[in-house]
Amino acid sequence: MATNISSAAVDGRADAKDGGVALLALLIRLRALVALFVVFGFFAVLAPNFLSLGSMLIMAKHIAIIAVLGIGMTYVILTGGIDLSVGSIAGLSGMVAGALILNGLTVAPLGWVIYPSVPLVLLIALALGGLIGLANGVLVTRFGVAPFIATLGMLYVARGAGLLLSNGTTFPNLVGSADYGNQGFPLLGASRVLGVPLPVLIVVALALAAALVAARTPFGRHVYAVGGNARAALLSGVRVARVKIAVYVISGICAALVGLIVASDLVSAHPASGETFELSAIAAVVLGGASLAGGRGTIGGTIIGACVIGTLGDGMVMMGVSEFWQMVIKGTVIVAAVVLDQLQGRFVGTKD
Amino acid sequence: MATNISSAAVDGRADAKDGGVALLALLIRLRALVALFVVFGFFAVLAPNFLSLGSMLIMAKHIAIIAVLGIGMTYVILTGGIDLSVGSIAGLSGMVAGALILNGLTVAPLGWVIYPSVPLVLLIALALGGLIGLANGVLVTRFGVAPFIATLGMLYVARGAGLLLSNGTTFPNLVGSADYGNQGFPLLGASRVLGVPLPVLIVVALALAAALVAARTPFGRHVYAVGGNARAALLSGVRVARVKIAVYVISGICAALVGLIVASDLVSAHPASGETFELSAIAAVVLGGASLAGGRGTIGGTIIGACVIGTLGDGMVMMGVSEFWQMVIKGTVIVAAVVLDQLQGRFVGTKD
Amino acid sequence: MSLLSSIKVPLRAEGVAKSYGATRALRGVDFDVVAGAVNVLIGENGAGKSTLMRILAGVERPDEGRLLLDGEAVSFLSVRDAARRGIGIVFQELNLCPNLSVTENIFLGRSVSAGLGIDKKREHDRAAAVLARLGAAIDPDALVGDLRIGQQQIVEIARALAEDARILILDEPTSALSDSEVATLFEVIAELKRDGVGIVYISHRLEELMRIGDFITVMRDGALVASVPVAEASVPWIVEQMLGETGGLDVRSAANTPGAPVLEIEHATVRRPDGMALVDDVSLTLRAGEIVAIYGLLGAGRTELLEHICGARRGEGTIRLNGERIERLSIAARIERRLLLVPEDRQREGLFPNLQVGGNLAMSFLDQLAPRGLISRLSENRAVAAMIGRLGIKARSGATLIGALSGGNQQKVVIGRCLMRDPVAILLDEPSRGIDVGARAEVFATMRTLSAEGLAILFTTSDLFEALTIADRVVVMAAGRVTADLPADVADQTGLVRAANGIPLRPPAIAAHGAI
Amino acid sequence: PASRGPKLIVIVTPSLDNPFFGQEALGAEERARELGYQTLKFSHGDDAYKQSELIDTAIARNAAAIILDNAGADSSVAAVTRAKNAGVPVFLIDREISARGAAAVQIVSNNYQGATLGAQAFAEALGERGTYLELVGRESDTNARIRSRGFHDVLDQYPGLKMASRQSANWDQAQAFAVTQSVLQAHPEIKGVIAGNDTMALGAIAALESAGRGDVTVIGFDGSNDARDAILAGKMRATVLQPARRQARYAVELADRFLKTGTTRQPEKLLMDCFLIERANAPQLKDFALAEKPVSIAAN
Ligand SMILES: Nc1ncnc2c1ncn2[C@@H]1O[C@H](COP(=O)(O)OP(=O)(O)OP(=O)(O)O)[C@@H](O)[C@H]1O
Ligand SMILES: Nc1ncnc2c1ncn2[C@@H]1O[C@H](COP(=O)(O)OP(=O)(O)OP(=O)(O)O)[C@@H](O)[C@H]1O
Ligand SMILES: [Mg+2]
Ligand SMILES: [Mg+2]
Repeated sequence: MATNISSAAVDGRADAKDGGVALLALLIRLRALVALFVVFGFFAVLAPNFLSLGSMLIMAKHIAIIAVLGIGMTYVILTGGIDLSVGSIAGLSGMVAGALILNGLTVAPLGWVIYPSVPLVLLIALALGGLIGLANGVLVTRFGVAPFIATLGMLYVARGAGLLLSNGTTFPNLVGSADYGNQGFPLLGASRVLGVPLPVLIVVALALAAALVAARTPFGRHVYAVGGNARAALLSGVRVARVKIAVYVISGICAALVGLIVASDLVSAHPASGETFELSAIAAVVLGGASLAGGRGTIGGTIIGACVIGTLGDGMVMMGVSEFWQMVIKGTVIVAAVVLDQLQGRFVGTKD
Repeated sequence: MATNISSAAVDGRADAKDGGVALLALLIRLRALVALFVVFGFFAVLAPNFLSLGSMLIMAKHIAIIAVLGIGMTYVILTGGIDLSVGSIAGLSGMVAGALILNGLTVAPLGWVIYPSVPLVLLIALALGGLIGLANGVLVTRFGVAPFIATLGMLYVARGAGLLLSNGTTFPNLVGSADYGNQGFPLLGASRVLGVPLPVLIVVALALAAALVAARTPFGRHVYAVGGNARAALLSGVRVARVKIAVYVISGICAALVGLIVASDLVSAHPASGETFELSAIAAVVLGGASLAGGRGTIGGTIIGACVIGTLGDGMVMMGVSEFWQMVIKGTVIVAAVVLDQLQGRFVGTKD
Repeated sequence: MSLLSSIKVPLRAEGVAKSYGATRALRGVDFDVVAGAVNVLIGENGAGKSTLMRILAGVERPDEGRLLLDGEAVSFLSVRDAARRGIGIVFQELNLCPNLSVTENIFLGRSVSAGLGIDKKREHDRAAAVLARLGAAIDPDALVGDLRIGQQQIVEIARALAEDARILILDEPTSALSDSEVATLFEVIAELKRDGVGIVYISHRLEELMRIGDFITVMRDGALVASVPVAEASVPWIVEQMLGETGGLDVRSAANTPGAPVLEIEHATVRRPDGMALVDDVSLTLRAGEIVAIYGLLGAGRTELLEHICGARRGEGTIRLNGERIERLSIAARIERRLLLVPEDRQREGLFPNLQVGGNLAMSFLDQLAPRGLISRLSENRAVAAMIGRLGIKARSGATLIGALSGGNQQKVVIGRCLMRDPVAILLDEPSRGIDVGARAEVFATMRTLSAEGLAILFTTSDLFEALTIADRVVVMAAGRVTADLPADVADQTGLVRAANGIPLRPPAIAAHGAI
Repeated sequence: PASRGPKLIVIVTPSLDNPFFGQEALGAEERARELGYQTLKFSHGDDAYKQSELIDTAIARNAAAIILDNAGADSSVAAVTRAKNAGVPVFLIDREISARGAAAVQIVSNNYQGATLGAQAFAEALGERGTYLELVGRESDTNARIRSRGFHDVLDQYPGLKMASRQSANWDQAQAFAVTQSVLQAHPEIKGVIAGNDTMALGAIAALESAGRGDVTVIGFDGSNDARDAILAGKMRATVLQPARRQARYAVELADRFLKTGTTRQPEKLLMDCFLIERANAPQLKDFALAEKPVSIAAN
């Protein structure tokens, strides 16, 4: 606990009038941005066509995936939790959407099959994500299971469920059919508004809303309080269990959204999709300056973290870096960014 | 912090003179054992040939792998850390052994190639595991990187390094050659002493030593103290940083040992081997009653946890449970065991 | 005291300065630790006492100045280093491992070894001996996490004693101890003195200091303002040195006429899971404008009672707030009805280390600040600034880090958080723990003002004097039961002490109040 | 050890969530049941150690035979040998191992030959010139490398063909989608994508479609139903069929013969050639088998 007091100040929500603190906050924010600029500049010079509009838009879409997961994960990590199940939830949500579009819903006693419209399909999949998040939250709060374990278990369960849904096969060609009135699923990933891909717009809106909620609402403040000192939060009238449950629900919904975007992009749903997404999401949150101990971090930071990871991945692919080196570099960058964060904290010196 | 106080009593190190505490300790120990008996009994009835000697020995070998990883992981988790890199370290250690046996060591300036003998190969691979653990430990202590992140980065780096070592290919047929005097590597996994596989004997010896160190030496006590309250430990003169570094080194060496056993078993080294080992190891530790918050857990518990996971995995395979259901069941068992632990803790009631 | 010529100063700080960021915690302090004497250090919250001690004990290194051990300049690398040279310390905040046993905590970092392993038997026996010396009935095998704060504090002291230190620093060792435990501790201190141990003793309890001190050093704002033999000091003098003016506690002038019952507790019982009652059938009425003190010894069940009233601990019986039954409501719902608790342990239960002073203050008040869903920064800043002013919290602004405040000011922040909510009834668990006389006077003055405005206040204290001067009514608890409940002006000290030891006191006044 | 009831055949394949291996497992299971065996299906996820554990378990369960699509030519030898020594014959399908005499039979898809077929079609479709992207499977898998080698042994002979990028997408559709998108940006001049399996090819197709690039030739490998549909829809040029189902069924038949007569009456190594599936023959493709066409088997 003692160790995260210091830089905690700079959680960016800082209404810091205080000169020193504001500067510090700025510096730490800059750290993530500087990392982004370095990575970005590097590829701008070395990767062909990196700076073209098309490539920016594509990258934005890849970043959007990580960012959406990261937004949900930020809330969870702010409360001092972690959500390892997001990748599996994403996979399952895509599978559910696929099953609904291809096979519809069977109303058991009558044997009728109903084909829900695409908006309804999306809603069902998102609700399912929220439900799994709810299960995570209940395990963590009511049953006192450590978040790592609860969501690790859910990682297996959700993945297994996704596989069982199709007996392991892919749901292909999710274009829907005019007969059933369930066309349009591919639009989620593919459509553009004013030339900007829809997923990018979604993530921008989501990020703004999430940042506002975190910084300016009682709920947001409660999230920070729970991460800072859960017992004190409880005694201050924060409904700690509800807050914790809520963050897992949010994370589950974000993960489900990602699953839908991925399935829509591919126009098919594969049960193994989303594996290791959790690692990218956690990495983005941590690169964005959050502390895994809880109580410190911002949505803005996470977005920058997602940008670093997304840019790094795409840039290396565009440069043609071998997979093996990609792994080594990714690992190094994650650690290096956090080391920098720590060193900077120590240098500025509120640390003991 | 407050939450892990209670059942901490039952960390098994308890020289509990107190009747109540002793009974409680017994009960909680029994919980893990009961789970084991249930799982075991279940498969004994339902899985054909489950009780044959051959099947027991094979299961013991599978359990040994999880147990060795679990022993190192227990120390790490006792200090409140986590080691996600063990799978990658295992993979890398096998690859290094493979490279040494097949290609030897090239002494750069002279172009000589030296083929180390098998014991030396093993030593080098174990030392490398220890070194990677050292790097983890230094990142965690000197650079203040959260264990999750430090070892996550190492997961990528070590995996990438393993792949780079052979450019992604397998090192085949590691029988060594009489010319080079480096025969005998397969014996590590395959030989038997009095009918018991060597890896099983190794794990028994290792577990006894590790349990003794944890319970009866100053170092062991320091490990518990660091996990219980690192600041208090520091102020009591415990060299917290050294203790933390030591546990990651131990974990790295255990992981490397596993990598060697696996490579020896397969008589070849595959760069992708060991993936997701970390999850099994963590699950074993947690099933054994350890708290991820640190300060609570025992080697004995971990061994039982490893038995549960190993038995469950092998039993389901022998019963022919579909792989998809295996996932769901595995996830459920992990969570259920921890829920039980929590409920029991609440029932026995030192909890608030 | 012997003659000045025979004074031995084994440890001396010279011109020690230390800054945390912009905060200058110490500004060139000289401090002598006299052997075979109790060197008392006193000063307001945030005066720099603990900082100086941390430097003496090797936890931190000074920015300027030096330490002289037996006349030789030294620089301690770590606590361990300082301990090796005979300097022991009991920190202000508890530093124990909750998952280890009492014995293990006492010998943490310096195990008694037998071969490669630990000699558990010898450790156990030595721990038992030290605990016995402190007169504590604590099982050496008990888990520290299962002990009450007071018992934990005794374990801390036992740990320092077990070390055979030449110099023993005690930073507010008695803040959670009962009077009898304090008395035992003082006997031990006297023994140590006879053995030539130099003791540094920090406390906010002035009477205590006058009783055991040999030399008194007063600090203010990181500087030393006076250092004299105790014979030359008096309580008013010390207070004047500390604050620059007199600011003690004056006895309450006139009792308010209590209003309507606000909080009515009937047959409250809180049990441990094994069925033992921690709070045993307590009935209590708290009226508007009334201040009630719950006095008792350690382990009397006061904390549990307050936690039960505020909803943090389940129990039996009924609780009414302004006539409404609230015993089934959550903490949050009770806070919405403006019943709040200031917990005993501010570090563990009170503060958000990741938030600034403002964030800490506003936590229970957020709904009011966000009438339309979004928190209004303007109203928040205004409310925070007002509360900082009202309680005299020493923070530059609401944006100051909470960790940069001294213990006493942190305590005020926790109290301020409750006051922000404009409570009808407030429960304070040991509100004066670890705060200086000035701050204590401010806190109690605030309590009086609030009660005059109609607020009902229930607070616990282990200080009889405090109970009698502040409260309108004193309730005494022993072993979970109420053993006395009477107006402060009719209470006599001996009777209360007897009640605290479990001998019921039933003056006619109780019937008059009709509380039981 | 004699066991009551029907004998057990254990079928071990790399994964059950890839249609190719799924059909393989199904084919073997179906045939084994027809022949009166009990079956168990497992997957090793290309993890040699998991495979080794599964084989141990099969031995412990007194399996009569093991049908195995192995996890690596080198790293599977020990486990297969162990099974053999324990009296459980192993019948390899799809992939070979690097030792002779351990398995009862190795019915191997001629991945190299298949890759050259695909590469040939690819070169022709591109008119022997242009730049292309190669999507490689998991680089640590033997098959990923064999296929890549087959591709290059053909493609590298054409001076007009230039590889713009070679990236691994780990056999995964979503990764192939993202990688293709990125590479398209770096190398918009790309005229073709040649992929190590159908799943990655389909990911590439999705990326090409979203970029509005209908002009890019895509070649896959495996011959899945999804690939067939893509070929019929004109999105994919061709794929290479490995007769997964047929192969698996044949392996079970040989196992049956071996168990009854003590010999398979076949050489150990049987190479099964792959077929090119293009628009013309795509309609006949179903579940990794071409209707009304005999499967040619060549002894090696
Ligand atoms: N780790 C720290 N970081 C920043 N400021 C600190 C730190 N520790 C102490 N300070 C500041 O140094 C000053 C002296 O604090 P110190 O704890 O020594 O006071 P104290 O005299 O012990 O007060 P109290 O009686 O409340 O315990 C205070 O202004 C405090 O805010
Ligand atoms: N964790 C625990 N396990 C066992 N007994 C406990 C525990 N905590 C408290 N008790 C017992 O409960 C009773 C009440 O303790 P409590 O700490 O509430 O007293 P208190 O009056 O609040 O004392 P304090 O002055 O320390 O606040 C005591 O008899 C104590 O021994
Ligand atoms: Mg202090
Ligand atoms: Mg109390």
